[in-house]
This record gives sequence, structure tokens and C-alpha cells, in this order.
Amino acid sequence: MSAASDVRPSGATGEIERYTFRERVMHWFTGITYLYCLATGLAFYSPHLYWLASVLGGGATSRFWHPILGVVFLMGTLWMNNFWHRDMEMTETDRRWLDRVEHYMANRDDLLPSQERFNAGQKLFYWLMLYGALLLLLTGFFLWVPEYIPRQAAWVRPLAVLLHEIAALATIGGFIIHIYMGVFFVPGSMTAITTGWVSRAWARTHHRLWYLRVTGSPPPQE
Amino acid sequence: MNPTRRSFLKGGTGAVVASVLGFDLKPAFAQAKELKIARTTETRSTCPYCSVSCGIIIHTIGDKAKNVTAQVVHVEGDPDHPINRGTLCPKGSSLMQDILNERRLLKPQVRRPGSDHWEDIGWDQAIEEIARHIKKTRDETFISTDSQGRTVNRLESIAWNGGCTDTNEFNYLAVKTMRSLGVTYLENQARV
Amino acid sequence: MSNGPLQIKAISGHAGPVPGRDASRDYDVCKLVDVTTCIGCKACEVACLEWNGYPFRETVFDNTYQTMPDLAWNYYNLIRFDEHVAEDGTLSWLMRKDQCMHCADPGCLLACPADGAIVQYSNGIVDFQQEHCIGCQYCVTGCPFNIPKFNKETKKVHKCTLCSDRVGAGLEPACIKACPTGCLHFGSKDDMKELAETRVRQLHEHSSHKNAGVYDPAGVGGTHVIYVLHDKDHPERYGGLPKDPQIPLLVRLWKGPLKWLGNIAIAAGIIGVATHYLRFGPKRAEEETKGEPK
Amino acid sequence: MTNGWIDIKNTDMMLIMGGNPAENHPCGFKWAIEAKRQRNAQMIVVDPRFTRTAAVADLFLQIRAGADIAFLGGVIHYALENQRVAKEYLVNYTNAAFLVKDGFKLPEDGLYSGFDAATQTYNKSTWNYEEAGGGKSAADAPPSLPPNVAYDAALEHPRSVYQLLKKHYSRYTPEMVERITGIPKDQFLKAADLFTSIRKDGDTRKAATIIYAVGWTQHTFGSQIIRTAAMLQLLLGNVGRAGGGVNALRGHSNIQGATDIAGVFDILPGYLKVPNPTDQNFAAWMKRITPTSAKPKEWDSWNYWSNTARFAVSLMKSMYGDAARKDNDWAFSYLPKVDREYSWAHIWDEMYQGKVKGLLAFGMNGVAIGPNSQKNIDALKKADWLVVCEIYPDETSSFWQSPGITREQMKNIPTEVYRLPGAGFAEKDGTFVNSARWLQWKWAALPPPGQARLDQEILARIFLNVRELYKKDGGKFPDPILNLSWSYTDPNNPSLSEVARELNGRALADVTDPATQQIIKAGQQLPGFAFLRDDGSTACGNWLWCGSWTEAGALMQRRGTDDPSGLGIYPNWAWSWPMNRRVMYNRASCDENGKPWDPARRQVWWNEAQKRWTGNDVPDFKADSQPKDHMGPFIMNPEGVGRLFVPLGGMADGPFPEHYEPFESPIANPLHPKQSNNPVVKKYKSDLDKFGTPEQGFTVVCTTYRLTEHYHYWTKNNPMNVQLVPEMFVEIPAELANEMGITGGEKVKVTSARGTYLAKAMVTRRIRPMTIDGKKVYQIGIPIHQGYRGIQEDEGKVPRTIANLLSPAVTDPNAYTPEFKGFLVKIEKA
Repeated sequence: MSAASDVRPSGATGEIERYTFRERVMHWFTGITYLYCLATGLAFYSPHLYWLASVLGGGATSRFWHPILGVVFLMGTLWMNNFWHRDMEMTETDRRWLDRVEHYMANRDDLLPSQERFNAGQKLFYWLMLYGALLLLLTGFFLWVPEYIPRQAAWVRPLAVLLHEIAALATIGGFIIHIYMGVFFVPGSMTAITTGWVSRAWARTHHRLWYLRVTGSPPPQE
Repeated sequence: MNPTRRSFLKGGTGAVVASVLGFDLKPAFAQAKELKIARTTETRSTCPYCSVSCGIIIHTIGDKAKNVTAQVVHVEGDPDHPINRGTLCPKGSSLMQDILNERRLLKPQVRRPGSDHWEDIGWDQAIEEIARHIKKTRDETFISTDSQGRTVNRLESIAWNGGCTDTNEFNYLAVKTMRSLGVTYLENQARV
Repeated sequence: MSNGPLQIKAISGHAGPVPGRDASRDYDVCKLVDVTTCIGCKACEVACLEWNGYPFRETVFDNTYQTMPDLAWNYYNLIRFDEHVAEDGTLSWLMRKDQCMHCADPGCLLACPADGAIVQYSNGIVDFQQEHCIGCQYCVTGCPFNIPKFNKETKKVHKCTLCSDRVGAGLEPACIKACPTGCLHFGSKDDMKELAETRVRQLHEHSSHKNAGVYDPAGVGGTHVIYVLHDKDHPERYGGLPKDPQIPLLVRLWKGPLKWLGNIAIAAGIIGVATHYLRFGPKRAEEETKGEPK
Repeated sequence: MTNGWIDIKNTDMMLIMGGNPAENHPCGFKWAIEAKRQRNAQMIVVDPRFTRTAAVADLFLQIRAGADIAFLGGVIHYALENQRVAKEYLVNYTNAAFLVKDGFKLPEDGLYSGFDAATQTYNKSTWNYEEAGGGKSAADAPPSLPPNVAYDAALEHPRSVYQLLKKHYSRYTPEMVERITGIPKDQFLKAADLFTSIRKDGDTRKAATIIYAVGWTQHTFGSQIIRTAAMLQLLLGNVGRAGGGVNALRGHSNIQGATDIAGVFDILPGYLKVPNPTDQNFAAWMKRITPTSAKPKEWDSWNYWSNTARFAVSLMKSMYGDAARKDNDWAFSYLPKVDREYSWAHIWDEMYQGKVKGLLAFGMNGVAIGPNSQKNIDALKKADWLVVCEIYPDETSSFWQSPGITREQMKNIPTEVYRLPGAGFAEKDGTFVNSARWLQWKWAALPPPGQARLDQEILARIFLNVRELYKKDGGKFPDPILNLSWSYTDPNNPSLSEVARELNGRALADVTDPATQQIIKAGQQLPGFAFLRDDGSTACGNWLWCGSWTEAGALMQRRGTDDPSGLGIYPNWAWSWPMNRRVMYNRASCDENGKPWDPARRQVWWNEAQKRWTGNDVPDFKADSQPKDHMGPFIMNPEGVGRLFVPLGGMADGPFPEHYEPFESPIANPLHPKQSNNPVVKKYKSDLDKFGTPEQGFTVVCTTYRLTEHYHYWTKNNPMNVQLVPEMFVEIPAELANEMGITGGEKVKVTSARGTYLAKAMVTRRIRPMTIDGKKVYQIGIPIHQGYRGIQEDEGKVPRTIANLLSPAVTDPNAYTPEFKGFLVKIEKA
């Protein structure tokens, strides 16, 4: 369990610290590097989005930084994994939650089991990004320095491109939901990941088990 | 040579890009490559290698204006030449590297007897020393008559080696000067 | 052959219309390489280098007359030397000028993501525009002939331009001009095909090469460099000329169906979440005033 | 070349042998390809290696280096046996019908009649025609050709040239050819049949060409190989015809010109024979070198050399101006008298003996060119002084720095070496003569770099300095030096256009052509050599080039691209000697009556209405000689006809070519093992002139050659050419490499009796093992372009060694060309 939760001692609202400074740095570090890779990657992906590369300093510049920031992004996710992997382990509760995810989507949270610090959706997103990043890096490596691929193994080149794109598309899917949830669907999330603090109500609503744990309250009876 | 091309590329394709973002990030799609020999000075010459004697065109910078030092920019076959019709072999095609070559000898040098190095020498001094060598050797060894007393007027101690790329006119000067010295060892690449 | 501006009919990585497409009456240009009269003299190699003015590279002896094992970013065309012994013991020494084929359906252009880095002129020349090249080398992946070569210093890819600068000014390509035996010929694609067919007929009738033929592979839509081969059934003998070159299937997949599926998926995702928001709105936390839970 | 580069396109059949034009003359070779493309011409290539020429041939035969006469003799035998000859041509245009003197003996034992073993020379008195009417010349008179030659037009007389020829080559059976050349009998017959097929069933329309280069010249019997080819072409009636001829591809841009202008010891400009000490005055010299016609009485011979005196006097006027007058015998005493050999290899031999003390080398790299380069290096160590004018640092000027010489040893090298920077080709104007005898002017494109100077300026200044010294201090026989004509506008830097005009010649007094009454005024340029006079009223540097720069201007600068006949004559492009004729002996392209053998390839013909020879080319013939006069088309021969049999002193080693083994050979001559080599070839006697035998372990036949990517010792300074072929190599048959355990790219050492050469091995299937006279023989090949100064050499990337360290200094007795092709070596891993 993360030690990084605290109850703010003062303040009428009694906010709870959801993300420590380090976690926030981790998040934004990976987030921004991902965004860069996403923007430049999309530029290479589609002629209709090539203007992104132009905005970011031109195609060649984008091509230069994209793999480097890709590696940085992966390092960020690995760093993150170091701290979060235990928080992210899927539990029996998660599975039940996932079985009823349509209630979550329909805002019938009352029909769902209570969640720990991260809910199953967040966990899935986490693992998607982690493995996605690994696959992106693996395939991306071949795209980075294809000049070293021997002629006999030329078939690796298009295969790598294909897998890279599939992996990227998968993370994009997760990413769209992530942004949607963070920015629109779950108010307070953005504050949480920027300031680190959430209201007790927010914590109780979205992560009841975590809330009870960090506030020292007994777990609820099911 | 082709003034319309660049303007076309700039105007035509740029506008398309502009339509994507509303501003023009790229001035042109195609690099406007100018023909590098469009305004060079052409000199007709002959390839110095084999005896096919391909006609070549040496392109030099500038238009022969007074303030230009000619330097080669390109060498290409002469399409008018009936034999090569503009073609060249790999040697002829690389003649520019022969003209513009950092290994060219650029100053007269002398290696003195017993020395282990070259010394620079001025042209005047070199010519004078060579002339003295020629005269000394000639005066010491000139043969006026042979063993049977017949006039032969020959010089057997100085040899001339003519090269394969010496012009006819130069060769005639060599024949004139060497034969007047009495040189019998007058030989040329033509032999070997 | 263009006298005047070369119109562009296809642009790599490009959204939107292409100005030159169907906008010109230009005919296709073509190089004919009659390998049956090639003497491997390498005049084309030198002429190309001289015209393009590229720096020299260091080469080493490799038990062959071939200048180097493969093309290089500053070496657009290379004679490939192969010794072939027929079943009856007759030796033939095959020499083939290897270079960009200027495919009608260029895999490089298809694969290239950089807007304007590869263009195809209306006369068929496929040209790399290095200032737009991003160095991703997808063109290498897309090319069935293994032609484009990467400059590690400048991170740009290069290949034969078919002397677009010369052709644009009304001249023939440098290699064509140099070729001493005339094994290289330049003209309209139609004329070159006819010339090639004539030569093939002559070989059938007056030489021992009864299986001579023209190499103009349909898999890439035909090429703007065509060969006359002694034996059309064995192009691979000539330094590995592919028998039936195709743009790699995976490249077609990624540039075609996958691209559209991906595009649709992304769009659908965005529309999906937006619709979701409109339907369900934000997920609000419990009222703060409800008091502490037990 | 009797014909020209473009003319090759007119041929139906090519025999390429002793040359590798695809590699060494690629741009000329296009016309051979053109003949294939446009005329379905067949190409036969015979070479020790499967070259890039062979790669485009219709038939390739691998021959042992130096076995060429056996091959060609075999083809002659085949042609005669199968009646594949041009009978009418043979009878009328060659000396086939001439009778040879009784007493002439064919070389069944390897020796012709008259051999003197002590001097290794022939007494050639029996090598002569029989005088008609049985006239006898005085026994002690010097042998000369009879003015009235006996002949048998039926070619049946046993002593007719034709019958002797037939007998001589009857020994060259396909079996014998196989034994000597290593070419399997069936392959030889295929080639012989193909080549002679142009005369199948009496066809006279087709034409075949023979193309060669130094692969023939550079043998101890080189001239005789070329003669064999010429004889074959005469038999087939191919000389003088479009698409025919015997075509020497000269190796360098201007060695044709250098020969024309007599840059060699034994001639003066225009192939005038040098005077020898027996010529005690001008008239005696003229008498000796001017031939008189020798022909059947009923025939006519122009014998153009009868004009020799006009050429010689005009030359003396050109050289010495007013100092050459009738009253001083045209300054005849100024000319050095030559009665022995002063050829290339002799220079180095006598320098090595300490006799040659000074050498002026202008653009000539004698050390690398060899042969036997070590001898040349050691010879230079004994010279007093050496002047090298070059554009790159070369092996000759840096001989004292050659590999193996220590600083200590340099102290003992007394030679003073001047290395002068000359001008490159692009910096000079002037003319070259190409292989097709075209004089072409080139223009200077840019000035020489740095302190480099034009070669003519360097030479002029040296000469004027010498002249000044003689003027001031006197000295031995200063007259020719002081009187040499040097009236150039800038004597220190003569304008080459002035020299070119001097070479063409001008009238010194008014000259009238007796036929046309055309008058050339004093001071005017002469329109042609018909105007040359032997009375001192004309001056001309080289009679052959007379007509190249006339009052009409510099014809060698012409750029007319019209070719109305379509035969590739281009009469208005530059200027071709003699008198702008593009195909020599072109009278022979017509039958006896003056009608072209092939109406589709009309060069010249007899115009009955005009009573003149006219045509697309300039007739190489007396324009008004009617066909019925039966004048021979070979106007430079006193016989007027082509020589199948060369009488008297024409050749040093025999009237018919005979196969002799190269000086170093893996076998004894199967024709006559006791006389294996050319009997008149002499060895040098120095300690460095060593020869190897198979018994000493030198079992591999080695030949040397150029690559298309390089040019002699020049392009190793050119980064582009170095990029194409960065390192030299030794081409080794795969079978030999297997035996020796050598793999491609491995360094090998090649050793001859004279020296060693290091390079990487190129293991190839393009040279195959051969069976020579029942013996397995390997051949290897070495490109010559390595030295010890060059881009790669200076960077230490290649061994600093020269191919000619291996080659022997033993020369052809007629042309004095060394045997660079076909000597013995051994090979081992280095």
C-alpha cells in the first residue's frame, strides 16, 4: 500500500492527499512525453495530421525527438511501475467491478463494489499503457535505426511498423478514455492530479476503500 | 535556364499546404534544382586518355568576364563529336578530378645528388641548371665520327622520353630541339 | 520528356489535392538498360557521381569488379557483376546497372509519411526532396528493389533522381549520356518499350539468347527503368533483380486498411466519449454536507 | 587503324584479339556494338582472359598468351583449304601471284633461308621476287626489288607467293592450333568457320574487321602477329573496305601522333627513315630510302614513296630554314646518323651501363612503364641528371625514394633530379592524332595551377638557354643548335597554332601544281603534300599532315557533323591524314573495274564520265588512274599491291609470320622444338636481365593489362578512379587458387626471374586452366596500375609494387616493343 496518503490536518473541508508530489511529477512526466509522442506519431501516421509535426518544429525534428521521448516515456512508466505496480494489481473486487462496468458508465456507482485507491478501469489503463509502451519501444527500436537491419531481415521493417501502429492505436484508445474521465467525466480528478488533494466526499465516492483506509475508518460491511 | 519551374513549385504546391492549416509552413515541395551548367563557359577539348579521342566539353565557372578566374565545374562528353557522340568512359567521365586534383605538382623542385629530400627551386634557376647539364653532357660525349671515320654527329648520352599525352606541336618542338642536339635516344610512349 | 516545369502528380504523406495530377499532357520518360550490351565499364557510375558532386567513399577490394557491395546514399547507381555458368559449361559474365527503377506505383512514396519528401512527376520520375525528408526510412521499407539509401550524418535518404534537374532542363540523364556502348537509352516509355522489344526480337533471331526478354514488372505498375535481359526467366541472376517485385503486403496493409480502421477507431472513440458525456454527464461526488460516513 | 572508329559499324564480322576494346576503348567499342545492333554482325573474341569484351561477344575462345600467330595461321589454313578467299582481290590487289626467288626456304625447322647464327640475323637476299625474263642482278650489288616481277595469275606456280603461303600454313592444322594455343579443335573450327563465313560461296559483299591492340604488339613476335592478321584480311579481301581493315587500337591519346611526328629513334617526321653513317650526303640518303617500283610489267604502281626527297627537303627547310640550302646539302650534316638500335629498352640498358647520363622525361613514367622496372630504377641511380616534367608525383622522378632504399643509400645516389610541374591536358591547346588518324585541335580551358607551366614553354626555355650557352661559350658542333629554326612570335613560349601551321608547311617561293596550274604564293600555307618540292621552295614539318592547316584555315579544328553517305565518314569533322582520307587503301573497296564490292557501302568508285575516281571518301589513289591501267591500290608499297610475302628487309624475322614461343614459355615450340623462340631476338647482357624457365619453377603464364577504370600510372592520383578500383589484384583461375589454397581477397606474391609483385588475389572462373601441348598450364593476369606514388600508395593502403618489376626487357625485332604479355612467373601466398 502506498504510504503516500495523508489527511490534511487543517481546513474546513478536510481534504485528503491523493497524489504525492512525486506521483504527480511521475504522471505529468509520462503524460507529457506520451502527448509528444502521440502528436508526432499521429503526424507520421496520417497525412491529415502531418501539420502536427510542422507545429512541433518540422518533420525531421519530430522524427528526431519522437523515439528519444518514446524511451523517456517508457522510462517514466517504468518509474511509475516501481511505485504503483502494487496498487495496480487486479483483485477479485476489480473483476466484479469490471463485470458491472456498465453501471459505472451510467453513473450507478451504487451498484458497484467499493474500490481501493485505483479502480479496475484505472488499473486496466495503467497496464495497457505499460505494456503498450514496452511494445512501442520494442517495435520502435527497429523503426528508430532501421539502417542496421540486415537486408536478409528486411521483413522485420514493415512488421515493426504494423505492430507499432497497432500498439499505438491501443494506447490511443485508452488515452482518449483517460482524458475524458480525467477532464470531463470525473470532476475533481484534474485537481487531484495537479494539486494532489481531493475532497473527502470525492474520495468516499470514487475510492471508498481507500478513503476508509487512509482516514482510519473501519471497512464497511458489505 | 528554366525560370518558370521554381515559380511553379512555389506558387502551386505551397497553396495546397496552406489549405490544411491556414498558414504556409513549407515554401515548396520540390527542391528547385537549377541546372549547374546552365551558365558556365564551355570549352571543347579532347580526352587525354586512350586513342578514341573523345570530344569533351569542359565547363568552367564564369562567362569569361575579366574578373573571373576560370575553374572547372563539370566535364561532359561533346555530343557533336562523331565518334563518342557525347559518351565517355569512366576515365573520361572523371576528368574533372584530374583537372581539379590536390595531388598536382605546383612548383619546380630539385633533388640534389646524395640528398634525401626535395628542395624548392625557382624556374629560372632550374632552367639554367638543366641547360648547363645538357651542354656539359653533350660537350663531353658528342660523337662526331664513328670508328670508321664517317661523320655521324650524334649524341648517345642524353635520352628523351616523350609522353603519351604530349601534343603533336609539342612533340615537333621536341624532335626539332633533340635532333638538333644530336640526340639518338629519342623515344616515346608510342614504343611501349 | 519535359521541356519546362516538371509537374508533380503524386506527393508522399500529403493530404489534399496534388496540383499536377491529370494536369499535364506529359508523356512518361524511361531509361532502357540493355544488359546484353553492357560492358560494365562504370561510366554511368562516374557520370552520376560527377553530376551530383557527391563526396568519395572508401572502397575495398572484394574479389569482384563491382565497385562496392551495394548502392549508397552518395552512390545512386552501381553495376552489379555476376558470373554465371550455364549447364553446358558456358560462362557468362552478367553486368547490370542497378539503380532506382522509378516505379509507376512507387512503394517508397506510398510508405513515406513526410509531406512532400517524395514526389512523382507527371513524366514518371520519382524524386526525393531531401529538405522534406524526416529520415524515417519508411521508403526503404516500401521499396521492393532495396534502393533508397540513408545518410547517417544528415539523416536523409537519397536515391537516383533520374536527373530530374537535367530532364527538367531538356537534357538526358547523366548516366545515359555517358554510356559508351549505348546499352543505356533514354526516351519516352513507349519508345523505349518498342526499342527493347526490337532488341529482344533481334536476340531471338540472331543470337543464342532465345529466352531474352524485357523486364518491366507489372507488380509495381511497370517501371521507368526497363531492362533487356538475356534470360527473362532469371532476373535474379543479375545481382538479385526480383522476379516479381511487389510493394510489401504489410506496407500496403499499414498504409491502407489499417490506416482507415485506425482513423475510424480514433474518431469513434472521441465521438463515443463525447456522446457519453452528453448522455450521462459528469460523475459527481457525494454531497460534502452528507457528513462523515460510518 | 586502316579504317576508323565509326567505320566499325559497317562490319559484318569482328575478330577481336590482342585487344580488349570494351575495357580500354569503351567509346570506340560502341561502334562494334552498333554493328551488332544494326547489322547483326557477329563478334568473335579471342583472349587469354574472359574480359568485358568477351562478355558481349557471340563467341569467346580462351587462348594462351602469345599463341596468336598459331591461331591466325590456322585460320589462314582453314580459309585456303575451304576456298573462303576473295580470289579476284587476291590476284589483283596482293602479291599472291608474284613469284619468289629460287633458293628461298620456308622455316620447317624454324629458320628461313639466310640465317647467320653468329650475329642472329638473316641475310635476306633470297627473300625476294623473281625477276621476269630471268634477268640476273650482279651478285655483289645490294639486294633490291626487281622492277619487273615474274608472276602467275593462275596462282599455280609452286614458287608463287600463294603456293608458298599455302605450304607454309599447311602445318597450322586444327590439331596443331590446339596444341599451341590451348583452344580445343572444335572451338577453333567453329571460330574459323564463323570468321571466314563472309566469303562463303564466293560472296564478296560482306566485310570483316580485325581489331587488336597491344595484346599483339607486346610480344617478341608482335609485328608478325599483326602481319598475320593483315595477310588474313588480304586473303579475304577486307582491306580498304568499309567495315574491314586491320585496326590497331592505340593505347594512348597521342601515340599515333607521336609516331607520325617521329618521337621515336628510327624515323623522322612522316615515317622518313633516319640517315645512317653510310649516307655520306643527302643524295645517298635519298637513294637508299626511296623505293623504286617493283611489279609485273603489265601492271602499274604509283609507289608514292618515290616522292621521299620532296618530303625530306621540306622537312629540312622546316627545321633549319635558311640554314638548309642546296649548297650545304640541305644541312644534312646536322642530322644524327643512326646505324644501331636506340629503342626504349636500350635507353635503360645503356643508362645502366653508365653510358646514358642524362634523361629528359616529359610526361613519361619510365620506371613504372618498365619493362623490368628494377633495372630502370638502378639505371637512373647511375645517371648524372634527370629532368621530369609531370603533373603528379611519379615513380620516375622519385626513383631514389623507391621502396627499399634507405636514407643512407640515398647518399650514394648521385643523380640530380629536377621535377617540373607541367600543364594538364585541359590547360593546353594543340592537336592529338587518334587511332583513326584524325588530327583534332583542342582548346585550353583554364590556366595551369600554381607555378605549373605549359610544357612548350618549359622546353623552349631549356632549349633557348642551351642555345645561349653555345652562342656565348661555344662547344661541340653548335651549328644545328644555333641554326635551328625558331621563329615563333614568343620564342620562350611558342604558340602551338604557329607550330601547327609550321607542320602543315608553307611555300617559300611560288609553287605551281603542274596538273591544275594552281599557284601557291610564297608565304602561303600549302594545301597538300602534292605541292611539296625538293628544291627548297617549300617547308613542311610533316608531309603526312600537309593539308591540315591550309589557307582555308585550321582544318583540324573543323566541327562539321554531316555524314551524307551514312558510312560514318564525317569528312568535315577535323582532318584525317593522309589528305583527309578516312579509310586507307579505299581503292581496294572496288573490283578491278572500279565498282564497289558492295553497292550498299560505297566509299569511292571510278567515274567513267569524269574519268576520275570519286566518292564519299577521298580516294586513296591516283585520281585519274583508269582501272584498265591496273594500278595497285596499295600506293605506298613499291609493288602497288598488298604484301602477303614481305620481301627483303621489310621484316627482320621472316617474309611470312611463323609461330615462335614467347621468350619465356611453358613449352618448347611444337612446330620446331629446337628453334622455340624468334631466332633474331636478342637478350640484354646485364646482371638484371634474367629469364626464368618452367624447370626453375616458373610455370605460370602471366599477362599484364589495363582496366577500364584506370589509365596506366596516371589515375591512381584520381580519387574517382581509385574509388572504382581501390586496390590492384591478380586474376587467378579458381582451379589454381584451389590447388594453392588461395581465397579471393587474400594477398599473394607473384615472382618472375626479375622481381616480385604483391597484390590481392581475385579468384575467378573467367580464366580457365589450359592444356598446352599436352601439359596443364595456368595463366594469371595482372592489371598494371599500381606503383609507389598514388592516393592509396601514399596512404599505405596498398603494397608499393609495380607490375613491371616482373616483365622482361626483351623486344620485338621489328618494332622494338617489349614482351609485356606472356612471361613466366610463380605464385604463392604472401
